Amino acid sequence: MERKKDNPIVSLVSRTVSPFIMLFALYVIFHGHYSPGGGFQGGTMLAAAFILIRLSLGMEISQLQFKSRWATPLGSAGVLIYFGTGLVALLFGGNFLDYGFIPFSKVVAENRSIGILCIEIGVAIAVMAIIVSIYDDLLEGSSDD
Amino acid sequence: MNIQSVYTSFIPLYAVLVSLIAVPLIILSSKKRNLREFWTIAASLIKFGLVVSLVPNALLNKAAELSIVEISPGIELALKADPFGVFFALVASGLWIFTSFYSIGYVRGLKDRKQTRYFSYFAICLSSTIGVAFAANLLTFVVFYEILTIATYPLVIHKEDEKSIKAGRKYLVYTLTAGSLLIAATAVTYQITNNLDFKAGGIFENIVLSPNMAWVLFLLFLGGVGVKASIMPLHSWLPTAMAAPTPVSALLHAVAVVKSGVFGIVRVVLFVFGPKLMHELGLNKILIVFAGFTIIVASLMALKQDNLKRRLAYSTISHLSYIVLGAGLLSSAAILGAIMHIAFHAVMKITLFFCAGAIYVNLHKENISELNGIGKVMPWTMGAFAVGSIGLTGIPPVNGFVSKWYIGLGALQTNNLIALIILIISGLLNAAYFFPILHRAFFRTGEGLEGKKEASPFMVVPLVITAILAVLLGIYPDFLFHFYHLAAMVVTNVLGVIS
Amino acid sequence: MKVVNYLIMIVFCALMIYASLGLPNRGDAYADLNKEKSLSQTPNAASYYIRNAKKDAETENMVTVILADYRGYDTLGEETVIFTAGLVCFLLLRKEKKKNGKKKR
Amino acid sequence: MIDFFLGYYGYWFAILLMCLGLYGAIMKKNLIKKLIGIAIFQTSIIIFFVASSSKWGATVPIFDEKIGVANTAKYINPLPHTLMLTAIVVGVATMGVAFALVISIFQKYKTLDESVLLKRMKKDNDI
Amino acid sequence: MISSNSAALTPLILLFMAISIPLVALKKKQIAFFMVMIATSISVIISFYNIFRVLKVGTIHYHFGGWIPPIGIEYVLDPLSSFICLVINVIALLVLIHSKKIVEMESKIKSVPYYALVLLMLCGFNGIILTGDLFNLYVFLEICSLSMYGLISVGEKQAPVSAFRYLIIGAVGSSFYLLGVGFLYMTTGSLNMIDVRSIVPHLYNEPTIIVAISLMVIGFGIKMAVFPFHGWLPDAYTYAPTTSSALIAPTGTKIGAYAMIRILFFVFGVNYISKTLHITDVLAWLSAIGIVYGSIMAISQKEMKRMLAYSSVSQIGYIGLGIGLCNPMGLIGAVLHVMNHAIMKACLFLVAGNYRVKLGHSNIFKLSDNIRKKMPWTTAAFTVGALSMVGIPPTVGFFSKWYLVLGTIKNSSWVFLAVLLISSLLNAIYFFRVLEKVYLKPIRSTNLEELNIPENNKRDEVSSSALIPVLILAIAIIVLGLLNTIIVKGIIDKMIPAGM
Repeated sequence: MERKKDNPIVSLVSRTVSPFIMLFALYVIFHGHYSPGGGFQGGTMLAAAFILIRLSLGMEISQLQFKSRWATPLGSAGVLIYFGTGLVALLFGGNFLDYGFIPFSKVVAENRSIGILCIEIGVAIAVMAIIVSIYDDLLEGSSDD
Repeated sequence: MNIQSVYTSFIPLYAVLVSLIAVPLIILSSKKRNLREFWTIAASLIKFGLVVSLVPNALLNKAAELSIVEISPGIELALKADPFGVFFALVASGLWIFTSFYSIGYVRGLKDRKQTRYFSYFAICLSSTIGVAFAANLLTFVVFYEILTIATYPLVIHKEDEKSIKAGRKYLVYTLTAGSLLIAATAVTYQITNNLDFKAGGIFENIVLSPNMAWVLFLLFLGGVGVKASIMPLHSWLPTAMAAPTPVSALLHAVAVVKSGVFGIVRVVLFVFGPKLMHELGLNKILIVFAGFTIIVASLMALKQDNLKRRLAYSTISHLSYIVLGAGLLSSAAILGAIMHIAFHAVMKITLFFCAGAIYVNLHKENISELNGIGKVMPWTMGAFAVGSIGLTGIPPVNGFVSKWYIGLGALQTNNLIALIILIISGLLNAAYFFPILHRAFFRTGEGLEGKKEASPFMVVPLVITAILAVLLGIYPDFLFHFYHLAAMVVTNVLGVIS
Repeated sequence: MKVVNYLIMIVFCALMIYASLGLPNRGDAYADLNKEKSLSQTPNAASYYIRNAKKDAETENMVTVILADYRGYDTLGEETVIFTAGLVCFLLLRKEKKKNGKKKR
Repeated sequence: MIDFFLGYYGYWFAILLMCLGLYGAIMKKNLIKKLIGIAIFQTSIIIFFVASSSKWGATVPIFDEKIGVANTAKYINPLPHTLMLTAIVVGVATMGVAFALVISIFQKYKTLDESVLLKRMKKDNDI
Repeated sequence: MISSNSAALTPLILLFMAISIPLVALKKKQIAFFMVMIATSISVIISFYNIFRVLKVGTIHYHFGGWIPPIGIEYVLDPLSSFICLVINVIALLVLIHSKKIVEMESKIKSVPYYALVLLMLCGFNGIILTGDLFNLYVFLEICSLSMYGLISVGEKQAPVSAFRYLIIGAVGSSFYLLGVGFLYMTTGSLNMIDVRSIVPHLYNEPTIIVAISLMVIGFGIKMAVFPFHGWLPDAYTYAPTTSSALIAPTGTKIGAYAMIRILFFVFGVNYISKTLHITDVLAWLSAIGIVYGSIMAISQKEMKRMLAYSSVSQIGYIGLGIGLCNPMGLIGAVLHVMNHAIMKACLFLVAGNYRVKLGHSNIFKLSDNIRKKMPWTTAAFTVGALSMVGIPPTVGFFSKWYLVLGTIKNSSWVFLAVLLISSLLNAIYFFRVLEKVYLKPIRSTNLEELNIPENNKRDEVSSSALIPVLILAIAIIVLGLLNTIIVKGIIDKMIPAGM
């Protein structure tokens, strides 16, 4: 079945909705400390926003928004943020992932809180990028023959 | 039981290693055949010298001992040159010299290919044989025994034709099965005794062993070492292995493989179970029954073989069982005769195989029916053949008589008349399958022998020497290798009486 | 073969239901896994989390704290899992750029 | 009786789902259906865990000033939720890999039916 | 700092390199291989350091995030885990050195994600080995399983299918394990192994515990490919690319064996498992069947890699039997055989790979004696490996067989003894079949390859990077065989669990 590239309603709606999805995703990520939510959920939503654009507007246009070539490196960058947080803790003399040792502030508990935030950001980036890249790869593999 | 003193010495290890060291040299000099064969000869001579240097101490009942590395908690890869080991090592290394000279002549005479592989595996075989001889405990024995199995395989399939490959497969099936049984038996022994060191009088000497367990264990051991010793139900790989070239058959039958089998049996009987236990549980009955059966049946089967080497193979089977019979009789004289028969039968049988090989290389004849009148063509060879066959029949003055005499004496000591009768019958049978050959060779006139001469000196000299050796040992059993003394020493250690 | 599979399934189901009877009553706030201390008097993780999450990390959401701090290593491993999945798709399906270029031309 | 049922129906529900998933994974010949079975199986395990974390009359595991942490029975058990967050992501990753494999199988064999697939594989092996 | 964190470093370094490969090696693909080399060699060094530290100071616990278990996750570094960790890393290093040329030669493999996945798989292995937390074990199990599916699926044409089959079975297996963890957690309320070990004795007669154990055993049985669950193994090993099969065959199944030992003996306790539940007896019987079955199937194969795969099935049976015997000798035999079989299988699979590189195939019936003339060293290594598989002293194969035989006799279970001895004969059959092909000139040249292959007997050995690891492994087979007592006395004796 050939899909209609230029369906104005679909493109309009998806283009309008996707920023709000991203916004809500960011809220979910950063509000994860106080309410259900966190990196995974937010990252998945971000990925959903990107995939919505990919679905509705097709590959070529969505490349302008987010190049699938950069997906995997971005994913590893996200994991590296996580890993790096743990590593910094280790370099400051604690055990691996012991955020209490990272000198963000005086109070250990706050260090932990901020450390958790870094973690969530890393997780969000990684999940977002990798889900998008999986989507792109599946599409690329299944498209032509 | 007189005390056996022990001293540490590296000589046993060197004796094992020298031919292993020769292997890379042989391979490296594979292009220059003279150099290659020089290495073989040198290794054999050095090995023999090392073994001989152990004899005086062994005669004083001092055993050179050396533990190399611990290969399992509590068990070490250890070598120990006790009189029995030295005895066997003497036989093997001494006859290797003749074999290597002879095989030079043989492979050159046949323009054989893959001679490098041939000589190198020969060397490996001999090292593992010496290892078997000097093994100080059962696990070491097993290790060298298995290496010997594998190292012999390329020699058996040396010709690489249909027949020899089939023979090789059969050989592997039999020997590897035996190896597994031996491993099992060793493990059971270790589980029971926590100690595997050979001990004159037996590992089980001071250990109570339930009779059923003992029987099962003994049968396991018998299956393990009995295949190489080719006791009758387990013998059939040996005639098939005749596909191998003649020096290999000589090695198989006279020197290394089957002899390490019987050596193993005697080790098991005297040094693992011990005469006392054997006698109490009547385990030696099994040995006597199997051995007697084998002696008679193998001789009968030898009668109807036309191929010379096959006939010799069957005679080997029956003569190996002489040794087993002697060990089974468990009397001092019988054990003495058995141990001496290891050496004497080796000397005689190697002579016969050399003769067969010489005939094959020279006249390309393998079947007895073709041997008419070759006594005139190859007088030396057939003379030696005559000596060998007379000896195996057990007629003085050749050495076969001596060992047979002692075994018979042992049979009388335990007044086991059946064994005696078996000996006599087999003697007649020996005569029945050897003398027709001599008759054909000397008293009939063959055709197509014009212009044929004696085989190359490389082959004739060794077999003549071995024949002379057989006679000398027959006249004076202690002749320059103290075979008699060593055997007597073993008997003394085991039974504590001088025969 | 099919019958065997069906049998496997039925046996599995029966086994599970039998085993589930040994589980604590669902919603029982005082089952072993919600106790203060375990049967061998070691501290019980769940209760510890509930008590100390706020105190330890200045964060209300206990799940977040456990996820990112107490059991943060699990989360790192899980990141790695999804990263692995991405790499597998990359390895299996993504085409080399040169080939694409050729196709475009 | 009724509270016995109330106490266990959650587990039984999850277990029935498990058997359904296992049925799909083992019996179905179509690869995609197999994957659906696997997915159902993993999801049922997630439900199983989460069901175990509930406590009657407890609230979500988010610190609340009014309740305080004096009585842990007031919050449901947060640990299974955390574990299941991980398990969900693992399931997603497995699905991603599985679909990548399915796509590459389809590229090579042009079928997703196992019996046909086995026939074509056998042809390849014979060559 | 290194010393205080060394327990956790091996997986972390592998993970770090793995996630930084896609970043660094975007432009230059060659970097990937060198990063892999760096990562694996560092991990080997660290695992050596770890094992010596463990032997000096005893068991080491490492708490992630500084939380004391059962609150947090811990790594436990005891003789067992450090030993297996060392073995896995060393084998991986050798195989990866061998992979230098091979991966590029292998058809259209993208080296960057491939090497990243290799490192992730090793990271998963190390994590499984070191972790002391049941759920963490599940996570790392998934890491290494997923990367294994990927590594297998880029092989020949049939590879994705076999990988998919493996995925279905493997996913079911790991879900079973997760389910078992769930049952265990719901009854004990803890996830830490040591903690559970202390709690479980209070609950020994609970049905949930029994079900949890059986679920976990099934899960690891699938990962370990013990007899009824071995279906995925032969295809996966056969169609995978050379490096993958040479990497997964020695290490992958051993992880299952290790986890089995860990769960059965160190979480639930020896006596409960063996005396009360008799799960070990079941395991032993299944393994015995698997030993014979694998050997017989291996005899009937004509593709060398497939033959090796089936022989893996039987060799894993050895390990399972050693575990199932449930006595010290059996366990020594099992753990020693984990090492020995890893070495032997790595050697043999690499040899098969070298044959494929030079001849384009590894079909036993197409081999002939000019291979020996072409690549003598590879063939010599194959001979050593084969003899070791048969169990000829003084190779390593003999000694693991020796300890297993001692174990069977200690339990006076004669059936298993017979199985062990018979299986070594069956091994002899299918390995000597190959050796005859390789060493003897063909009796009658029925196979057409003989006719259209010109007799080019000139030396044509594989490149040194592909040859040296094979030779190292072949030498190790003999040397470790002679020195096995050092390992057994020094390390393995210390890992016998209490009550055995």
